[in-house]
Amino acid sequence: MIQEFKSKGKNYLIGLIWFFLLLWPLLGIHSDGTLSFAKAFYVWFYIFCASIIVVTVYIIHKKGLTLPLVKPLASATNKIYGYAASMPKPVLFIIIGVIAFLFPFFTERYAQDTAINVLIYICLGLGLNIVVGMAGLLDLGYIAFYGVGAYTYALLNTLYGLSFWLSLPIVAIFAGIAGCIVGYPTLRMRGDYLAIVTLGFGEIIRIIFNNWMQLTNGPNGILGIKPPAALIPSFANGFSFEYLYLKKLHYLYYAALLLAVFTIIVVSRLSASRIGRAWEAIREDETVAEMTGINTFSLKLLAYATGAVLGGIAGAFFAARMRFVSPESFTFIESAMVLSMVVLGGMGSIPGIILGVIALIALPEVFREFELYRMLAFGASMTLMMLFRPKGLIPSKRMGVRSEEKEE
Amino acid sequence: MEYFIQQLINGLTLGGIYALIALGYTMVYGIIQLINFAHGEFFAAGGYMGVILLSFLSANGYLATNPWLCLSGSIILAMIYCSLLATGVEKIAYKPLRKSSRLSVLLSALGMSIFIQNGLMLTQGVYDKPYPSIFSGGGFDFGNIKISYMQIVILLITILLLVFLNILVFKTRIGKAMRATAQDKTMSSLVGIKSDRVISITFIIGASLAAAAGIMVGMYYGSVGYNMGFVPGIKAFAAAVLGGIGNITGAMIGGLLIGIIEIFGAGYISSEYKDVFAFIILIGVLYFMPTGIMGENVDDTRV
Amino acid sequence: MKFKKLKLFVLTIITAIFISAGAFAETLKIGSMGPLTGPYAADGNDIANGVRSAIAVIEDEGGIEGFDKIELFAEDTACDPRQAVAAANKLINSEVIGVIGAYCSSATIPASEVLAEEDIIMITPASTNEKVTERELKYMFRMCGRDDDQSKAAVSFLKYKKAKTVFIIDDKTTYSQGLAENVAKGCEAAGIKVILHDHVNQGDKDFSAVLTKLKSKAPDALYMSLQNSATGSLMAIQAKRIGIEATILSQDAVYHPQFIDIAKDAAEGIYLTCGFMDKGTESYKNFIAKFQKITGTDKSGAYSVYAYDSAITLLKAIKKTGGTDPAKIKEAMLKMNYQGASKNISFKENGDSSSSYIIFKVENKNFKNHWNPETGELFSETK
Amino acid sequence: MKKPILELKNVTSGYNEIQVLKDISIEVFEGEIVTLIGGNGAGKTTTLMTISNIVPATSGEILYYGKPIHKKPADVLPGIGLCQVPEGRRIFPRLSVENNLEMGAFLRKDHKKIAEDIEYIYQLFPILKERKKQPGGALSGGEQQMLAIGRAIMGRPKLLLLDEPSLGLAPLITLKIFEIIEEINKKGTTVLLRLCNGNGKNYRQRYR
Repeated sequence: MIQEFKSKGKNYLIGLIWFFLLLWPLLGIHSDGTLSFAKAFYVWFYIFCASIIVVTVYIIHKKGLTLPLVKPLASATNKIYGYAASMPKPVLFIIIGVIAFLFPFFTERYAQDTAINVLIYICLGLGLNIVVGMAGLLDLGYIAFYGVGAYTYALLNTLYGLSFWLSLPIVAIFAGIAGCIVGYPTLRMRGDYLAIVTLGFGEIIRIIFNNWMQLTNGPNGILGIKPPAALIPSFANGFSFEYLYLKKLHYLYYAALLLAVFTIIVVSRLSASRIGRAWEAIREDETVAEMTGINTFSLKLLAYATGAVLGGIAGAFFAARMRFVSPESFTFIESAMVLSMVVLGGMGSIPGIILGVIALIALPEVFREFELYRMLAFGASMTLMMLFRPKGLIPSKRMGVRSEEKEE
Repeated sequence: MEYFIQQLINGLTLGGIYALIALGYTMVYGIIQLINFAHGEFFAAGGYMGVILLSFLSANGYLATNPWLCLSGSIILAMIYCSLLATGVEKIAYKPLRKSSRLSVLLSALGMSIFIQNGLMLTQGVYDKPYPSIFSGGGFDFGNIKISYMQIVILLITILLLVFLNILVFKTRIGKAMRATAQDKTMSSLVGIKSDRVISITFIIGASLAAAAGIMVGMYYGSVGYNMGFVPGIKAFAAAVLGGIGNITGAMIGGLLIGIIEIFGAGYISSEYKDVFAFIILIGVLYFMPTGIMGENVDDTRV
Repeated sequence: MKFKKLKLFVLTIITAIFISAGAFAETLKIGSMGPLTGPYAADGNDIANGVRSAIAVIEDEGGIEGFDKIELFAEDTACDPRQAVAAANKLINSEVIGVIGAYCSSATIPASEVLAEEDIIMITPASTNEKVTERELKYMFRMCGRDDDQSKAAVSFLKYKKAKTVFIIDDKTTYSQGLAENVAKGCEAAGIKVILHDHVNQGDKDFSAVLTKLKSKAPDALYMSLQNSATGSLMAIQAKRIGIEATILSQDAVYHPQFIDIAKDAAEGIYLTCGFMDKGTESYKNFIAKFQKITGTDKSGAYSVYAYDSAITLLKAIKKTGGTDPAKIKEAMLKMNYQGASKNISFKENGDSSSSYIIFKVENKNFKNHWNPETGELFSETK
Repeated sequence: MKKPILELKNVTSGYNEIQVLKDISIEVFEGEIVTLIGGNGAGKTTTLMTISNIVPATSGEILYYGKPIHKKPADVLPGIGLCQVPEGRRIFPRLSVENNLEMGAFLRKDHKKIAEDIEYIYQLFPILKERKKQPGGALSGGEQQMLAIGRAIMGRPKLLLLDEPSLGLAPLITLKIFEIIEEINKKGTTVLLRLCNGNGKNYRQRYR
């Protein structure tokens, strides 16, 4: 125990010295030819204190001294988990559904806005999950389909005046075609070759959005997109339905909720189906899957297309909500964010991905207070979360160990 | 014709820069099959260290009296700095995840990339930093064709590094250990290779290369910015894949190719679509040669 | 008589209560938006610092009656429409009266739609795209000039320089491309031949290909329309290295001290269009003093001055109306006509302010007033 | 009494939550050939991996020449004469045959002797000499097995752990490989051999 502590302490000390060595040149060497230590030391000291506190808490926790504090909390959460687990699934869904339904009634617009973002990203995350989590194809350009969806709706709406709900099937077709176009040449590739090719496709589509002036209006984006409309019951003159554009945030929230629920149902049905099992077989071992009679070619293409359709629908809603699209929303970092949500939440697991989305959308919003430190904290917490939960927050139960990863 | 040659020189220079970054990228990839997103950030950190040290020296007047000594000293210090940074990042963010799925490491790398980039921004400010200008000027004129000294230096250094790395990997003891570790970590520890140390050394070499590249690029373009690592990082990744990831010569060829395609695409067709040309060629090459131009070193592993 | 005195007494007390109640309750909240992270973080921070300087100046002057404190909520848009909308919603939630921002036109436009729903005044210090004010939003103002005005100044300068051919490069942002297109149109109309209108991408560092192309066409002038001053300096350095002799004209986004810091010798002799700023005025001196106090440098970009003026205008209007009713504030702003730090400030009905573009020239590592398109005359050396 | 060269005392180990070895004890004396046999999944491979500390022992002691080695990292063991030919051969597929052999002597510094040893291996397995420039991955299964054994011998082991050297090989080659194991053993290397049931029947007697 003491031995272990000694080596840990040594590592910790080395870590602190290492950190100072990295920090000082950045803060202490000035271009006017002077050296200073105060500022670097000051920053370092802050981090030193913070880390001491964290480490102490960690040690105390490890030794079990926090048990009296943690125990009631843990037992309480366990109880809740127990209740939730013992409850029949429909009841659980109804409770979550009711909470989701009532959400706009007791929140302000900022929370609603964030909630809409969360719902859009749930659609995106679940769509990407089909490609990455279920079929095991690393896709770094997923946001392209989101963009295709957004632009398709934007153009249909602004040029032909098609309404949101009518556009959705067309959006789905276009996104599906885009998925096949991206999917087809990549099917021969594996692993990181696939990664760079999908990344390349993502960039190509963004550059086309940015440069095809006649169609997309380039960097200026497309303005004046109509939000989704709905028949709202109105009681003003007796009872009638009123055709209304959903401009108010809470109406939009319900539309987003509808899409998210739709996506969740699609994905959960898919994962329970033959196709879902075939995808998972491809993920675990493509060669064996092929030998058992799975048509890997068309199924991989199907995975791309399905993922793209879901992404495209999310994109159409994004365009309808923003009432404005421009290529800047579809950069590589967005793809990386969606991928992070999927991996962080737990590949292949629907509740996991929902949690992952909430975590990654909420984090930057929480850190918004820190302004400049926001992205710094975001990057650090991304790494930390991976270190502590490498399989994701809620790992999928059906994720096997790949043969090639077993022993190393 | 003059136009063609000038564009070719431009392309070779840009390609040389990509190749410089891609060399480190591909080495790290080769050994632990990790797309090290933070590599671009090591490159930026190297560029910043160059600015910090050179402007410090120039303010003290050393730069004017002893330019070459100052430059080489700065490059060495920046290399050491980036090595420190890289080993630390490796120990903190990659090593604990060695047994997890490769996507977790990928995310961890992405997190580190965001962290370092913003760390640089916070400590060094959001403005680009200018390099002292004494190295960037000068060049040869052949009629209308201009070749600056920096362009020659970049190409020379890339070729030198390529030779040096090939010797290192294929002829030396550590190189053999690297290759063995890359192929089979368990077995290599059964024959007595300390694979953790080999991986650290690979990171150090990769980061030193990135640091040198950062200073080169800083001097060539005249400035460094905190977000300078991201785009070249992706291009270098593309270059490494194009050449056959894990293959050192391949990375060099891939880098040069991407640079030349970009420049010719911009020079002859249209500059706003130049990245499209680069990526289309990449996709096309990979479609017909799914393991890159130089092939080799593909483990049949997926996500 | 006695009754009257009593009445007066009661009235005084009531008034006193009202005034004191007003004095103690309120913090005046204003917001700023701009890219605090990402490639345009430099300009975003300039905007936030400009607003901070304005608040400091107003507070030094005794603040605003009815409010003890002016608080700034600086939000990050990262130049991304989605984040801009989120930031706008956050500002709405913080109950700000007005917002200074945003920087990129592509962030300003969606954010302004959200803010407009809640009748929050928005003054953009930097988005020059015509669409910003052409959508007839009620509370949308613009402090900087418009793309079309700036391009007019640019074209008349090219005419003055007797350029026959011009090569245009833009970096494909709403701002730079809009401007470049206006210049191209203006040039055609003025009989200057546009040899090629080429584009580069945001974040590019290597322009050797397009500059080589330019050199082979040997135009009289290069119009360099870029959103980022650092990109501008990279292009200037490479243009010099490759031996381009054309007159180089750029615009206000490049008007930033770091352009000269980085480009050094290569910046010499480059022309820029930018709003005329009389650095001798009292307001500018006020601004720069505060700016230096806050940031530790007196090198301010073009947008911090506009942001400063926007904030001052907003705060002055609030002071004048004594309340937070947006309609009244708008009215007060439309009536305003005073000498700001950047220019003489007065708003048109659609929310645009005047443009006062002149040509600057980089000389001896400084931006010098060079030529006035209004009068067609050179500025004298003393200015 | 002679001291055992390798001694496992109540060793427990396993992968993550799955405990594979429970309280096993083994003694191996110098000059012996000891065979581990057992059914599928009995933990033979895990035993060898635990001795080499690829799979760490969770409790118990492993003594080598009387000194505990279960805390030492795997990569120092070849340096003190404990080499393993693991299950599935694990040739470095993209290194040449010769490089593979050199890797076996990674911790040795005596270049002259290494060259001699390589020649010795080529004598044992002439086929390897013919293919010395080819990458390891291009060899057939039997050749790879020879290469794996040869690589382990390059470390000049005092104790050689062999994991199923005959798996999937033609009977003739198997015979040849066991002859060579015998020869190495006579030269003073102790061998701990792991066999599957079926093969074990044929050879157990001979090597007892």
